[in-house]
Amino acid sequence: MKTKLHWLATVAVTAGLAAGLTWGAPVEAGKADDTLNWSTNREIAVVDPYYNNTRELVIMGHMGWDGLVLRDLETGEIKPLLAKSWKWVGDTAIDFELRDDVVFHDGSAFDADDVVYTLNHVSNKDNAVLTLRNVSWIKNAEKLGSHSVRVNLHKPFPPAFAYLSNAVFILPSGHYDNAPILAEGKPDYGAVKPVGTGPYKVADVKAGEYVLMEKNDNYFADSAKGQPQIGKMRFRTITEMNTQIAELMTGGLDWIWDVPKEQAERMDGTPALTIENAKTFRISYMAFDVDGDSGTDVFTNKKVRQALSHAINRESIAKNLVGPASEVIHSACHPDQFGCTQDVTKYEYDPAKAKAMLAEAGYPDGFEFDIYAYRQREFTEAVIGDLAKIGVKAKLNFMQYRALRDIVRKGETPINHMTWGSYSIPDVSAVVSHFFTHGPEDPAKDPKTKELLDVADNSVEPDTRKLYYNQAFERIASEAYWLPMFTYAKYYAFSKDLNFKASSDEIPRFYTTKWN
Amino acid sequence: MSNKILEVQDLTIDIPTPSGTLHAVQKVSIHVDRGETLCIVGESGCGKSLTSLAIMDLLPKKAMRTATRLELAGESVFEIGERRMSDIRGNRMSMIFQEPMTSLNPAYTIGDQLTEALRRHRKVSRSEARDRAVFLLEKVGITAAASRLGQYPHQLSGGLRQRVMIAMALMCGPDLIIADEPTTALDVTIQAQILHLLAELQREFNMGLILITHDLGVVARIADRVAVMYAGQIVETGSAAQIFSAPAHPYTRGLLACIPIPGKTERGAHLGAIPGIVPSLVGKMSGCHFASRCPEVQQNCTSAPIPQFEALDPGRSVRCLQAENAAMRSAGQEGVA
Amino acid sequence: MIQFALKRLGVAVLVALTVSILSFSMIYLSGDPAIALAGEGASEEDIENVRRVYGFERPIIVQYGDWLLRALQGNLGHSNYLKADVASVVFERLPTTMILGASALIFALVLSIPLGVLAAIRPNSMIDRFALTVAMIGQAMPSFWFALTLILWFGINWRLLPISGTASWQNFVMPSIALGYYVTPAVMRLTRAGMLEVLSSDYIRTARAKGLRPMTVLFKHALRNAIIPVVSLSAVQFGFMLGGSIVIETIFAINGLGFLVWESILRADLPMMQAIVLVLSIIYILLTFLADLLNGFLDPRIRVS
Amino acid sequence: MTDATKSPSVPQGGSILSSGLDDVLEPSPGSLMRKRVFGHTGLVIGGGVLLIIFLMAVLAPVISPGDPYDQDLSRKLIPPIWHDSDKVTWDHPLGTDLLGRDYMTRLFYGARISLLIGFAAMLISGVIGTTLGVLAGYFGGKVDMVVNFIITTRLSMPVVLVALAVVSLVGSSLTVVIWVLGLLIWDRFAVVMRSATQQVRGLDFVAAAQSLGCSTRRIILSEIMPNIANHLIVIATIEMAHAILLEAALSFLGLGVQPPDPSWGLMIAEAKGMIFFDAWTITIPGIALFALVLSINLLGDGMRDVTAPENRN
Repeated sequence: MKTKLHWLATVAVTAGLAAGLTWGAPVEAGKADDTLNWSTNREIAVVDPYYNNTRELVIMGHMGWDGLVLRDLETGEIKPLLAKSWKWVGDTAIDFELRDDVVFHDGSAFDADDVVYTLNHVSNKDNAVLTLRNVSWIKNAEKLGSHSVRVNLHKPFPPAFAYLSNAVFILPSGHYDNAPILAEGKPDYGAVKPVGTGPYKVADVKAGEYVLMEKNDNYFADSAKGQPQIGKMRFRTITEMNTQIAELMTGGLDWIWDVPKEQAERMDGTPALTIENAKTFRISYMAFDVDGDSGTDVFTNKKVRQALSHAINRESIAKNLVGPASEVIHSACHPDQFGCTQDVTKYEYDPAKAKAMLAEAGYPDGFEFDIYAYRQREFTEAVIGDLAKIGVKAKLNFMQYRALRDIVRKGETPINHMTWGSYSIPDVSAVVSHFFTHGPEDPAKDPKTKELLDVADNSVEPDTRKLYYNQAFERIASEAYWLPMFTYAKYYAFSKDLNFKASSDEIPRFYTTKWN
Repeated sequence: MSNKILEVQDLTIDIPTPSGTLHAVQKVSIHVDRGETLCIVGESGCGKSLTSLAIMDLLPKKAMRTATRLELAGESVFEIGERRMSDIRGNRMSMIFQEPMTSLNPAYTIGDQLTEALRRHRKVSRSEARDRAVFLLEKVGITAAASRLGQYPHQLSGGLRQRVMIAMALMCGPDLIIADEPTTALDVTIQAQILHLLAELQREFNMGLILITHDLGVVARIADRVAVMYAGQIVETGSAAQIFSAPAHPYTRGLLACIPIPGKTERGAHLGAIPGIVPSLVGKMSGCHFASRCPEVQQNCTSAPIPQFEALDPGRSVRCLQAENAAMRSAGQEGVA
Repeated sequence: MIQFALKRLGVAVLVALTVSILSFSMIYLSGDPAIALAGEGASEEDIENVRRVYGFERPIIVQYGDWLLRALQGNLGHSNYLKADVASVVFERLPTTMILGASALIFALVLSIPLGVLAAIRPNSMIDRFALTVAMIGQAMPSFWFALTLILWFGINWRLLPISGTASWQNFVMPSIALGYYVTPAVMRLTRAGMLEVLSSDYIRTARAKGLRPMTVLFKHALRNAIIPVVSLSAVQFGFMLGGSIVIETIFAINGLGFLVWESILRADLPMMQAIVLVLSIIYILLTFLADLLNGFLDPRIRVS
Repeated sequence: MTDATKSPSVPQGGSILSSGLDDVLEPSPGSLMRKRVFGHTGLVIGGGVLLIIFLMAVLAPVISPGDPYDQDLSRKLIPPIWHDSDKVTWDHPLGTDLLGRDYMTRLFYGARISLLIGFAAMLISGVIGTTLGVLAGYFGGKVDMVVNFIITTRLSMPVVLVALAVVSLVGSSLTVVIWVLGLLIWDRFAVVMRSATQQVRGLDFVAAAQSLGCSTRRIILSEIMPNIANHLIVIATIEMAHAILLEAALSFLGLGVQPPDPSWGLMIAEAKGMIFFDAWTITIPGIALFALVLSINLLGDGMRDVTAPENRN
């Protein structure tokens, strides 16, 4: 036995030494190594802007690829990027003149064939890009010359440039042709080695663990994105927020976000860190089961919905739990979106009034119901606490997004407390038209609202759209189909070495980031 | 006397228990000569096994051992330290236990377990040790001894295992063997063989043998001398002949009445029993331990500690006031006559 | 022997099959996998498209049969989420999991066996009490709390060890301790109980009567017999640590199988989940089989029967 | 042979002591049991702490300074009174949580839920595991094979994983958590009860009952069960502690008991974010949970020692 223990110890020591030798390479970190380490909780395996629909890939998409145009974050103005200029041809076609001085990471030159190939590939439903709505408005693309293309639309689509600047990245022609074929006979587009024209190129990917990007030294000179500054950017998946914070505090990471308010506030004193609270496009809302599908019919009563709306102290939740950049909203849209208005019926916090209305509606002693949520449990807990004060007992069902969305779509939730990010699209159609045009998540299926939205959605005339959207928002507010709660604010925490500016669309532009 | 292999004087074992000190063995004195067989008899719990473990220094830790003398072949081995003691154990004295089924380690071969003591105590090579093991296995009557070395205990019967245990005890050629009820767990037919074997080997190697047993039949057959223990004390010692022909202690007489001794008990005779239970040995004891069950108990039996009375015959002693009185009386009568 | 192995294999196959049916139906009973795959906030159109492309509209039985048929041909399929061959992902992550599991087990054994032995040699002594305390703390402290406490001291305050990832062997120190510590109490108690029992056995008395040195008695005669149940327990625990270390893998950002299967369940990545569940159950059965073999080596009585 | 020389009970292969001492030390059952129970430090401490926690749970409405659900975001995260901070107040001796709820009150109410989870999950798993184990052990053969298969299948799926999967997908509530844990942790019951039953089944009195023509039901309930009860108690305490800890792990991953009901596991999990900054938020419920699990384990160990004298050391 004694010898066996010795043997074990020897093996352990040898294994340790061997491991030390092979894994001994220290991870580059921080300014000294010219490597920006950033992290989120999501696993990234596919580095492709179309076959991965995570926000991380939108961020990396802007780093590795370029769209035809770029939206200026300050002014909202659309600027040229891969396209030098463009013009509408009628309501359903746009002609683009392309740059002729751009090369892909693999050295091939960029021209009209690449745009035509990319747009025709992604708009074809059979190729199953993950977020179809980003591209489904494109009918096809035609080559007009070596550096000019025409993009045809199915029908007039006002936010076309919002999508073109944010979600339509150009790949080299024939990019997916050599995609490996799966056993099922389908090509695996996600497995193709990423190539783009962007300021950073993908250097190394370990599925689910990290993505390493390196500066593209041949990035075209006068790009609206500017020139890349930092040598390397390493994305790592760290699921646990405490671990992210620990790594940030010890220099293993340079940048994290989504830090809960309390932790962010307490980190604020740390000398090496910058803490920033920034607006996002995500809103929090509660949807009432207006048509009574869930089996609880209390919320078919408008008075009850309004009473609950008065009972919840949204201001307090926004300020105490979310962050200073969060604001209470009153209509079903984000204030920064085109067409959004706060000039609708408002439900100020007034528990006494709420209680009175509840009594009026026939529930002087309150009632019980199930509330469903999936994100930031403490926010929903606060709602439950507020409701308890007017005698309404809400039982929380906290679920994974997938499971919850399924039952929300089936209409089985008396109240669901959800969030919506509008795909960072600065147009109200990305939120209100999604929820109130009789889709499965429409809580009311009100014909009047749909009518108004249909007009707004199909017009290209900004004033017409605004007018009809505003009417729709007023109807949603006065009928209290939804209780819009507040805009999310995100805490960013990053190294003092980093010159970083947060943007409200929740897409950190790392390609503009420099070391201080 | 150089012939004395073992001499123990006033061996006392105290064991602390939650309810008081247990006086498990009290002032036991025994000695064994070379070539002599001493049988310690007594019922279970009388302290005879503890006595043997005390001699081997194998008592559990909380048991406290004291003695005025504990000598092996004239050399005092009393409190010489665990390390030195382990040089003696298995070497100059060895022990055979009651349970052959469980006394061998199931994980190792017979050969391994036989040779390890020899290789521990003597500078011998592996093959020498092996040869000795084969020699002894044959000695204890195991056939195909060489092939047995590779076998595991569970592959052997109880009788064979006890033979292996005996061979194991003999490996280093000890001066003294202590056998603690070596046949109790065996079939009756095998018991006789094993005892016979022990006696034979003892003669052949001229060792001292302490045989602990509660089987008086066994005693009658192989004992040279006998020590009868009761409740932690030796109540009577003497040669086998003396004990069997003229038991002096009422307890010894009771024991003998319980058991048919070949050639001594007449056919059809009534077998007796000793009524009552063994007294608790916890706390302070006074008087004769057997008093509560003794048919001849007198008033003075319970008042004071009973000393060993040695004047009966040479080499004989008894711990009983009545026996002493009787002896006095008979001595007096002889004097008168 | 061969018959024994074949029988074990049969059980393994049956268990794996049962587990795969259970997990497959569980995912289906719990909501639409298309929603998970389409991602948060996906539109109706996206979800429909995903459902069509991935064939989720077919009956469950057909989908399962389809999967099983291909699995039997050695094709574990393609991850819906990671867009990679399932088998290659599993085998890429298996070493990480194995290293973590093995180092955690080694830590647990190195800590608990000596403590258990010492505690058994001197019951109710200081060392026994110490061992008991170690075991009790291991038993009573939620593992995530313990893990975060390790990070706080070794990672942040003292900066002795890297906090997350798998970049170097130092990265495995804290997770191994956090994971292994949880196993320590069981192993220690079993070692202690086994040693106590063995030390009071007749053959130990025999060994001592032979004059063997205390160390020989302890290690050669006692530990070998006391360790037998520990071997079985270690095998089972090792199996658990491979798949059940989700919490530890999450905290230390270690991309192992446990974390992957958990994420796959959340993402309804059926082929991936099925493959891992399959691999885990086979590994578990292999481990118990190995433990039986090792026990047969340690205890000749088992070997013969 | 007669009484005098027949040894009453020489234990087979017992300890060194047992060959000579045990029959001398025969205990008188009643007083000795009392002495053992109160002389066993672990048992007394474990039982005592558990009793305190139990009383805390039962008397929560009486002894709590406030209402466990009464939130006020303006008084969130007040530290406990021993902290050097101007926010501390005797209104909240243990401070307040993230939503401004009184921590002491939640701790008292949390005891109810943690105890309930542990006890109920233990009960469910105990019934399942004991039934399977006893059936397998008693009948052997095919029944044993089937039960063994079920046990192996169950063991080849990691508990935490399955619990997480189920809870995350069907939604978590107190009832779901209890059932899921109960349906998952029966394996130890089954394994131990199986081997214990096998042992008892081989004993003479079972054979005697069988030969008397007792029904199987009767034999299992009145001959076998009483003899494996002490194993049952020990496993029950282990699994109770196990269930409480598993609930904490589920809570860590956001899938334990649902707020606003406080369980200690949930309180620890909710506070985990503050571990680097306000460690007391995790330490207070952590120590409570620690004490609970520890006391259950001590109690189990103690009961094993007391009910099975051969395990004393």
